[in-house]
Amino acid sequence: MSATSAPARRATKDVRRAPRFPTLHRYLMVLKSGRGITALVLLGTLVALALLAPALFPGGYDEQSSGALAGPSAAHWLGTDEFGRDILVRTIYGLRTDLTLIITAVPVSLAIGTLLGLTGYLNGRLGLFVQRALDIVLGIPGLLLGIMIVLVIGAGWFALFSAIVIAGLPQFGRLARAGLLTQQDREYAVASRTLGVPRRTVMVRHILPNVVDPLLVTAAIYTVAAIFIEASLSIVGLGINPPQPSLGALLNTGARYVQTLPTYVIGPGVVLLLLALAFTLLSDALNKAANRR
Amino acid sequence: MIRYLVRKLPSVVLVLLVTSVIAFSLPRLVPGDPAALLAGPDASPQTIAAIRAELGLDQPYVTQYLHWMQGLFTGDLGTSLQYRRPVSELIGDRIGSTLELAVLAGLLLVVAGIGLGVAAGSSNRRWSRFLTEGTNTTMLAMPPFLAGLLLILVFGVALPVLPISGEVSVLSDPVIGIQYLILPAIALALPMAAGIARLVQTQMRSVQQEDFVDLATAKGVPSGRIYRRHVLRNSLGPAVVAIGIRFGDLLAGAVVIEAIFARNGIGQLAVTSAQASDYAVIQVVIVGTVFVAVMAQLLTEITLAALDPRIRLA
Amino acid sequence: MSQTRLAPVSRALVGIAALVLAGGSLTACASAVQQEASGGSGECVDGGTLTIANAQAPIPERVLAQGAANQWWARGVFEPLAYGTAEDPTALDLVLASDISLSDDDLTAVITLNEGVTFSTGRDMTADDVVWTFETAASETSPSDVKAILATWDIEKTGDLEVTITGQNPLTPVLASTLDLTPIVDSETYDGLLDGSQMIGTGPYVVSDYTAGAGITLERRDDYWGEEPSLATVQVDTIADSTAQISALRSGSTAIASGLTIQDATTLVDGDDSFSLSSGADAVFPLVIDTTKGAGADVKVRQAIAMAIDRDRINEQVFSGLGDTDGLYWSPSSPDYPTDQAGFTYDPDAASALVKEAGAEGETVTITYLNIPTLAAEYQIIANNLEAIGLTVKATPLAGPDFQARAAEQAAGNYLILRGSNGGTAFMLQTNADLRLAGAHRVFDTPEYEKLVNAVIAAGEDSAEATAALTEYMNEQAFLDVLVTAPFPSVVDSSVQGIAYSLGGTNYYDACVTQ
Amino acid sequence: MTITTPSTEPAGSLDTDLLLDVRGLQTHFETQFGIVRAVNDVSFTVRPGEVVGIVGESGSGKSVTARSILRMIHKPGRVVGGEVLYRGQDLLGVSDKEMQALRGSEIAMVFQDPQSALNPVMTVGDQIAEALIVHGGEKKASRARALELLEQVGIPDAPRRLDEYPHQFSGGMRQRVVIAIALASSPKLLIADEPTTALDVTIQAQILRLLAQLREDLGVAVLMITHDMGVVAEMCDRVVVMYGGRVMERGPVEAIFSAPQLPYTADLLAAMPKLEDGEEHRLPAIPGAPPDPSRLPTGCSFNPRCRFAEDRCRESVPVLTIRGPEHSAACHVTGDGAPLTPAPPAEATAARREIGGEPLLEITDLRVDVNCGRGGLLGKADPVYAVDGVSLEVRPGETLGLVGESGCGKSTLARAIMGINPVSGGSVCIGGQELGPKDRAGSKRIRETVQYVFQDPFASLNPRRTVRQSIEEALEVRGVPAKEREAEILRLSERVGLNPLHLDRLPHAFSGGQRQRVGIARALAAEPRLLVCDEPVSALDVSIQAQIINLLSDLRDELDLGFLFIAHDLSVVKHISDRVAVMYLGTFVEIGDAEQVYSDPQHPYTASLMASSPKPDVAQRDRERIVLTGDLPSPKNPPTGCRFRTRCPIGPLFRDDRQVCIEQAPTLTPTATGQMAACHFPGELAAPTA
Repeated sequence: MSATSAPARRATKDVRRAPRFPTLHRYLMVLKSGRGITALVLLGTLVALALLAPALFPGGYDEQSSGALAGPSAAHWLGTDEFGRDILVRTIYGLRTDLTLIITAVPVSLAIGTLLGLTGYLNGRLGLFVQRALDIVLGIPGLLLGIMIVLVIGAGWFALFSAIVIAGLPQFGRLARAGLLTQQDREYAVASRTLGVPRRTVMVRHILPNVVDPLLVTAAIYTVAAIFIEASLSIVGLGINPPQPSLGALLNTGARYVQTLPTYVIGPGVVLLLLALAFTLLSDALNKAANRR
Repeated sequence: MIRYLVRKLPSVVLVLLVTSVIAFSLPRLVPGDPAALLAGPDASPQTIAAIRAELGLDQPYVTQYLHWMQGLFTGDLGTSLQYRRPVSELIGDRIGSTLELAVLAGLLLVVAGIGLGVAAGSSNRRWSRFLTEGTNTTMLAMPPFLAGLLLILVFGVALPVLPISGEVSVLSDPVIGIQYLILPAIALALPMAAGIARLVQTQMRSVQQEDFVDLATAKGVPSGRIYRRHVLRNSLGPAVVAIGIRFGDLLAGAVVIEAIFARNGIGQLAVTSAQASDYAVIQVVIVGTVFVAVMAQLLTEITLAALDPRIRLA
Repeated sequence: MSQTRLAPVSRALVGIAALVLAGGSLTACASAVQQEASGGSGECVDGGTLTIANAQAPIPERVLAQGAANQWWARGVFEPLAYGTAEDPTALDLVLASDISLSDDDLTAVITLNEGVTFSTGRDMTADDVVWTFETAASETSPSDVKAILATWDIEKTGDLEVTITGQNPLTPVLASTLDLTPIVDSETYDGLLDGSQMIGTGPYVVSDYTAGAGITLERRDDYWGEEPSLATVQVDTIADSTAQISALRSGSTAIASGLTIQDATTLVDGDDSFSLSSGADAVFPLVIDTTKGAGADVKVRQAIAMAIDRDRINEQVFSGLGDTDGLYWSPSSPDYPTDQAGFTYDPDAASALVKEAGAEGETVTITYLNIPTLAAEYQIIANNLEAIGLTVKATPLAGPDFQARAAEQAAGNYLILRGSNGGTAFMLQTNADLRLAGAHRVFDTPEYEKLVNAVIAAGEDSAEATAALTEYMNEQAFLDVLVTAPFPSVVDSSVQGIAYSLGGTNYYDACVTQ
Repeated sequence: MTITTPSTEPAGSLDTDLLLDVRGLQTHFETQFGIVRAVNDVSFTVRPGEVVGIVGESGSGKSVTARSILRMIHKPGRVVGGEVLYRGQDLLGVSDKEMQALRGSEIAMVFQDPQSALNPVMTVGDQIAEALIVHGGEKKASRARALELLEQVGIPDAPRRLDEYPHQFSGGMRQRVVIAIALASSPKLLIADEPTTALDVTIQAQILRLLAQLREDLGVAVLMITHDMGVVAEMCDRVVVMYGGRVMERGPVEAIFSAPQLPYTADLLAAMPKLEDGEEHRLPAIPGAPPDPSRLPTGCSFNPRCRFAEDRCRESVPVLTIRGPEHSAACHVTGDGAPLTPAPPAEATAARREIGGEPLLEITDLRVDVNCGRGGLLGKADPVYAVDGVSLEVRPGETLGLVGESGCGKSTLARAIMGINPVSGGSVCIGGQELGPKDRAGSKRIRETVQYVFQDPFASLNPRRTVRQSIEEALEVRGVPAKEREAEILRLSERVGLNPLHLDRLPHAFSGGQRQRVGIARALAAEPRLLVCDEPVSALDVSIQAQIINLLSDLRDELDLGFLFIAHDLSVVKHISDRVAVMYLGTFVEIGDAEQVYSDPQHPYTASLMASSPKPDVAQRDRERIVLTGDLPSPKNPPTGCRFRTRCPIGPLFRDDRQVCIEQAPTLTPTATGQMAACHFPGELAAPTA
C-alpha cells in the first residue's frame, strides 16, 4: 500500500483529474489545430461584421439613390447596385441575413432531426418507420424540396428557414439513429440500465452526449449546405424578399452585371466562400477534437 | 444476390407508395391554381373555372389520386396541365440531356473524388498534403453555381475553347455533344467530388492502420502495391455509400447547372413545373427521383457487395 | 434498322474515330465554339436559320391570346385577318382580308377574304373558318384576351369569302387590335393546339418540331398562298435563365435573346456594337391599390402613394430610361390621348403630409406581385419611396398560378403587374383586367367609374372628351398608378434583319439573316 | 566472478551460429507529451531452429521490439539506436528496398488478431500467393504453392478454400492462413506476435501444435511474443522477460521457470492460478500496475512494485548480469546473491463463509433467443438460441464458475439473468421470485439482488464521466440521499482499493486493474447479494488479475455474496469456484463440485479443455494432450443429437458405431464420480492429471 500512498501524499493536486467542464474542455481542443483557429478567426470576423453592421452603416441596406451601378470609389468600395445602394453595405447586411438564417435554422434542424432519430429509443418500430420516412425525404432532390417548401409557405425568410430545417432532417435523423443504435448497446449504457438508472436518464447522461459529436460535425458541414440552399433558392428567384439582401440574392443579381461591374459578384461571392470555408474548416477541427481521447 | 434483391422488394414498394402520396399532396399544398396560369394574366374567374373543370381539377383529391395511380400501373404517367402533353413525353424529351449530364458528372465525381482522395490519403510529403487538402477544402466551400459562373467567365470570355451555352445530344453527335457537356459536368461534380475525396482520404488513413496492411508489409509487398491492392479497395466503402446518396444531389444540383448552362433537362422541367403548379409533372418527377434514389441505394449495396465479399457472401 | 446496325469491328472504329476527333476538336473544325459572327450589314441570304432564345416556353394552347410565350413563332404559323399596329390603334394592315368596309354608324363591318388562302394541310380557308375561330375565341374556356369584345359582336357568314360583324359599340377604336389578336385557326385541327400535336395555320411557316417546354422549330412552307419569305427556318429555344441567355447570345448559339430584363438587355447592347435592341408593343406597369381594405381604403393615402413614387427613378433604374412616365394607361398614339393630363407629381413631402393627415403613419401596405425580376425591382423602389413617407411596406411575391388565381378573384390586394399596351382607349377599357368593368382584377368599383367608362366606349372615334373626364376621375381616386410604360426589348444580333412586330407577335415576311 | 563488480555480459560475442542478434535496440515514440522510450536497450539472440519467447505484460515493449526488427514501427515511433544483425547483416542499415526483399522471404511475421490480419477483400489464395509473387514468384506456380501451404497448415478441403475470403474462415483457420502466408517463402525466422491470444483454448492448442510441428518439419526459428507464461513453458527453448521497455531477465526456459533470478519473474509465476492447485488459497499478487511507458519510474522500473526494493533500486538502473549458463538477469538485489523468497500470499480480509441459505438465483430450462426483436418493418428474424435449456442455482457465499469457449452462450446467459436479453423460455428466479416479462434490466427486483461486473472495464465506464459520477449514479438509484453519498463513495472506493484522490479522473486515466475496481465498486454500490462476473479478469495483465481475484474473493466472504463467475480461463475459474459448470454451444455439458470436475472430468469436452490449457510448468510440456479438431458450430444451426459430436474425440467422428450421439441428445445425468455430465459415454475420456 505504501507504493500508492507515497505519491498520493506528494500530489496535492491531481494532474490527471478530469476538467471541470469536460465537454467544453474537449471542444476547446478545436483551438489546438490550425484549421480550428483559422475557422474561428474567420467566423469571428464575419460574425463581428454582421453584428456591427447597424453600427457601421446606420443608413441600413436600402439607402437608394440615383447613382446606380457606379464602379468602386472611395465612398462605395464595391460600387453601387442597380438602385444606387452601396454593394459593400448590402453584402454585409446580406451576410447578416445568411448568418441569422443558418444560426437559427441549422440548430433547429439538428434538434428536430436528432429527436426524430432518437424515436427508436422509445419504440423500435416507430424508429424504423421514422427512418424510412426520412429516407424518402432524402430521396427528393434538395433543391426541388426547397422549391416546394418555399412555394407552399410563400417566399420569404420563414420559407427559407423551413426549407433549411426540413432538408437537414434526414441527415441528422440518420446519424442520431445510427448513434443511438451503437450507443444503446455500449456497455456503459447497459451497465447503467442494469443498475436501474431510469431510461430517460440513461438517454440524457450516457447516450446523447456520445451521439452529439458526430452530429455537431455534421451540423457544421450542413451549415455549408444551408448556405448553398439559400443561394440556390435565391437563384431560382425564391430567396429572401427584397429589398432585404442575402448573399445568394446579391449573387443572383450581381451575376447579371458580371461584365460591367464585376465587384457586384466578387464581393458577395468572396464573403459566401469565406463563410462556407469557415464552416468547412470548423467541421474538420470539430471532427479532430471529437476523435481525440 | 437476387434473393437479397427480392427480399428488398416489399420495402421498396412501400417506400414508393408512401412517396406517391407525398408527391401527390405536396404540390397541391402550394397555393395557386394551374388553371389560372393557363387562362392567362387577364383572365376572368369564369374562364379559370371552365379550364379547371376541363383539366379535371374540380374532382375530389382522392379521385384524382386514384386516377393517377391507376394510370401509373397501366404505364400512363398522366398529362401535363401546362403543356397538355403526356408527362412521359415531356420527361422522355429531357431525360437524355439530364442523363448525359448526370453520367458524365457522376463519372467525374467518382474519378475526381476518388483520385483526389487517394492523392490526399497516400501523400506523405507535407507540401503535397497541404496542396491537396487546400484544394479539397476550397472545393468543398464552393457552391456548384459559383463554380458554374466561374467557368462561364473563364471559358466564355477569357478562353473560348468550350461552349458555355446550350447542348447537343451526345448520341447524335458525340464529338460536339461531349464538348457541350464538359463545363456543366465539371461545375456539377467538382464540389461534390471534394466531399467524396475527403471520405476516401479519411478512410485510407484509417485502413493504413489495419493489421492486414502490416501483414502485407511483413510479406515484403512494396508500398505501391499495398496501396493498390490492400488499402484502396478497403477504403472505398464509405465513398460508395456517399456517392449513392449524392446521386440524388446530382439531379438536384442539375437544376441550377442546367439553368445557367441553358440545358433543357429534368431539373428545368421540375422547376418550371413547380412554379407553374403543374401537378401532373411534379408528382411524377418526385416519385421518379425517389425511385432513382432508391435504385441508387440498391446499386450502392450491390457495388459494396462487389467490393466486399463479406457482404456478397453473407 | 439495317443502316444503323454496324458490325462490331466498325463500331469500335467509329468509337476510336470519335475519341480522336474529340481530342483534336478543340482546335479543329469540329469545335462547338463558333467565333462570333462577323456581323455588320451583310447581304441577306436566301434561306438560313434564325435562332431565338426566349425565356418562356411556347404554349400552343394560347395561340388565340397575346403573350410572350408565343410571340416568336405564332405569327409565323397563324395569320389574322388584319394586323393592328402600335403606331395607330385604328389602322388596319390587311392580311387574310382583302377588304374591310365599315358602315357609317361604325357598328357593322363587312370583311372580304383573300382568295386562294390555304391552311398548311392544303385545305382552303373560307368564311366558315373565320366564324368558327371567332366563336371559339369567345367561348368560355378560350384564353382570348379580346373575349369581352367578341362577346358583344355578332359574326355572320355572308358569303363563301365574306363575313359580317355587327357590334353594339363603335367598331373602329377596337377592330384592329381585336382582329390582330384573333388569328384564324383550322377548325378541323384546333384540338391539336391544346397539346401542340397539330398546329395548322395559313402562315408561311409550319411547325416542324415542337418539344413542350423546350422549344419550337418552324420550317418555310412550300405551298404558301402569298409571297415566300426569305428565312428557311426559325428556331425558338426556351432559355429561362438570363445568365444562360446572355451566354447563348455571346457565344453565337442564338441570334435573338428575348425575355431579359431591360437592364440586362441594355447592359448587353452597351458594350457591343454587334447587338441592338428591338421591340414590339409596349407594356404598361401599373400599381393597383385595394380600395376596400387597409391603408388604401383612404383616398388620401392613395393620393399620397401616387405622389410618393419616384417614377423617373423607376424608369431610370429598372427600365434603363427607355420607358415613358406619362402616368397614363392610354397609348399616346390613340387619337383621344389626353395630352394635358400626362405627367406625374413626385412630391414626397406633400405625400408625407397627406399620410399624416390621414393618420396612416406606420400603417402596413402589403404589395403583391408576380415574382419576376422586373416587378421585384419596381417593388424595391416603391417600397423605399413609401417607407420614406411613413408607411410600412411588405412584399408578397407570388408564383404565376398563385398570383393569377388571386388576381382573378380580386384577392390580390395591392398589386404590381404588367399589361400589354395593345390598343386604343376603348379597347383597353373593355379588355384590360385592371380597367374593364366585368371580371376585373381591381377591386375599385363605383357607379361613377362605370358611367365614365361606358361613355368612352360608346363615344367611338370622338372619345377625347369622355377619356379626359375618365382620366381626371381616375387620378382623383388614385386607385391605379401607372408607373411606367416601357418597351420589352429583345437583343438582336446584327446578322438579323427585317423582323416585324404586330400586337400578336413577330412575323418574318421580310426577315432574313446575313451569313 | 567477483563480488564487487558484477560481470556484465560480453557485448558483441561473435557467434556465427546466430540467426538474429539484437544489440542495444532502442525505439522511441515522439509524442506531444515527450519521448516515450518503448524499447530501451534491448539485446537478445535467436539461433536457427530455436524458439525464443519474449514475455512481458502490456506496455513492456515486447511487440515494439518485434516490429523494430522488421522496421515496421508506426509513426511517431522510430528506431533510434542499436543493431539488428540478421546473419551478420545490420537490418537497420539496409535500404528500404533490401529490407522489403528480406521481409517475408527471410523473416516473416504472424500477428495477434487473425480477424484483422487478413485483407477482407482478397481471397485467401491470392493473399498467400502474393507473398510469393512479390518475391519474384510466377503466378501459376505461386498458386500451386499456396495450395500446398494451405494443406501444410492443416486446412481441410484446401483446393476449394483457396478461393474463399477470410470471413468464410473461423478464427483458428484464419490464423492458420496467416501462418501459411508467413511460411510462403520458407523464411528462416518467424516472428509470432501473440499468435494465440485472440483464440480460444482449444484452438490455441491447435495453433501451438501446428507451430511446433512446423518448426520440427521446416527448421524455422520462432521468436514468440507472448504474455502467457503457459505458452512460454510449452513452446520455448529460451525466454526473454521484458518489463518497462527493458530486458530484465533472459535464459533457458527451464532455468527461468525453476530458478528465476528476478523478483518480477518469480512473483509473476506465483501470481498465476494453476489448474493443479489444490485447496483454495490466496494468490500472492504483485501490487500496483505495470508502468506507463511514458512515465517510467527512476532506477529499476519494477522498484515501486518490488518486495525487495532498496534505495539503489530507485536510483540506478540495474544491468544484466550473468546468473547461469546463458541465463542473465538485471536486479540489484539478486545480483548480490540475495535469495528470492517465495511471495507470501495476500492476507484475506475475512474468513470463508459457510455456503447456505435459500438460493439467490435459480434458473430452470432457460432459453434465450438473441435474434429476438431484430428484423425490419415487415417480418421477424429467425430465432437463434444462444442459450438453450440451461438450469443452475447459486446460493449466498457460493461461487459457481462457468467456463466455455467464446460463442458458447455464457455471456448471453449472464445478460439474460440481468434482464438485458429477454428470456424466451424457462424461468429465472431471483431471490426466490420468478422474473416476469416486465422485469427488464434494472428493475427494482433484479438490481437489488444481482449486479453485473463487466469483462471490459473500459467499455463499461462512460468515458465522459468521472469515476465519482459513475459510482454516484449507482448510489442515486439505490436512493442514498445526496448528503450521504460522498461518504459512501469514499467507503466503497477504499474497500475496492481505489485511491480516493483519483475519484475525479476520467476512466482513461486509470489502468485496467483500477478500472475494474471502479466497476466492482459501482456494482457494490447497489448492495446486491449476487454478483454476475462476466470474464472480470480476462482483459487484465497476469499481475493485476491476481489482485482482482483476491479482491473478489474477499468481498464474497465479507459480504456473503453469491458469485456467478464466468471465464474462459480454466485455472482462474477453478481458483475461485466452489462449483463449476462447463458450457458448450448453449448447453451445460458438465456441472459439479469444482474439485471433482477438475480432478476427474466426465465429459470429453471438459477433459479436452483441461488438456488444452497451456501450463506454466516446463516439466509438463511433454504431457499427452487431447487437441480437439474443428471449430465451434454456429448456434444458428446446432448439430442434432449431442451438440459436441462434431468435435468429440470419442464420438461418431472417430467411432462409427456411436450413432446414438447423432440421434439422441444426452441430458445432464449424475455420474459415478458425483458431478453431472451430459454425455452418452461419461468418463471415458479422462484428462491426464498431473
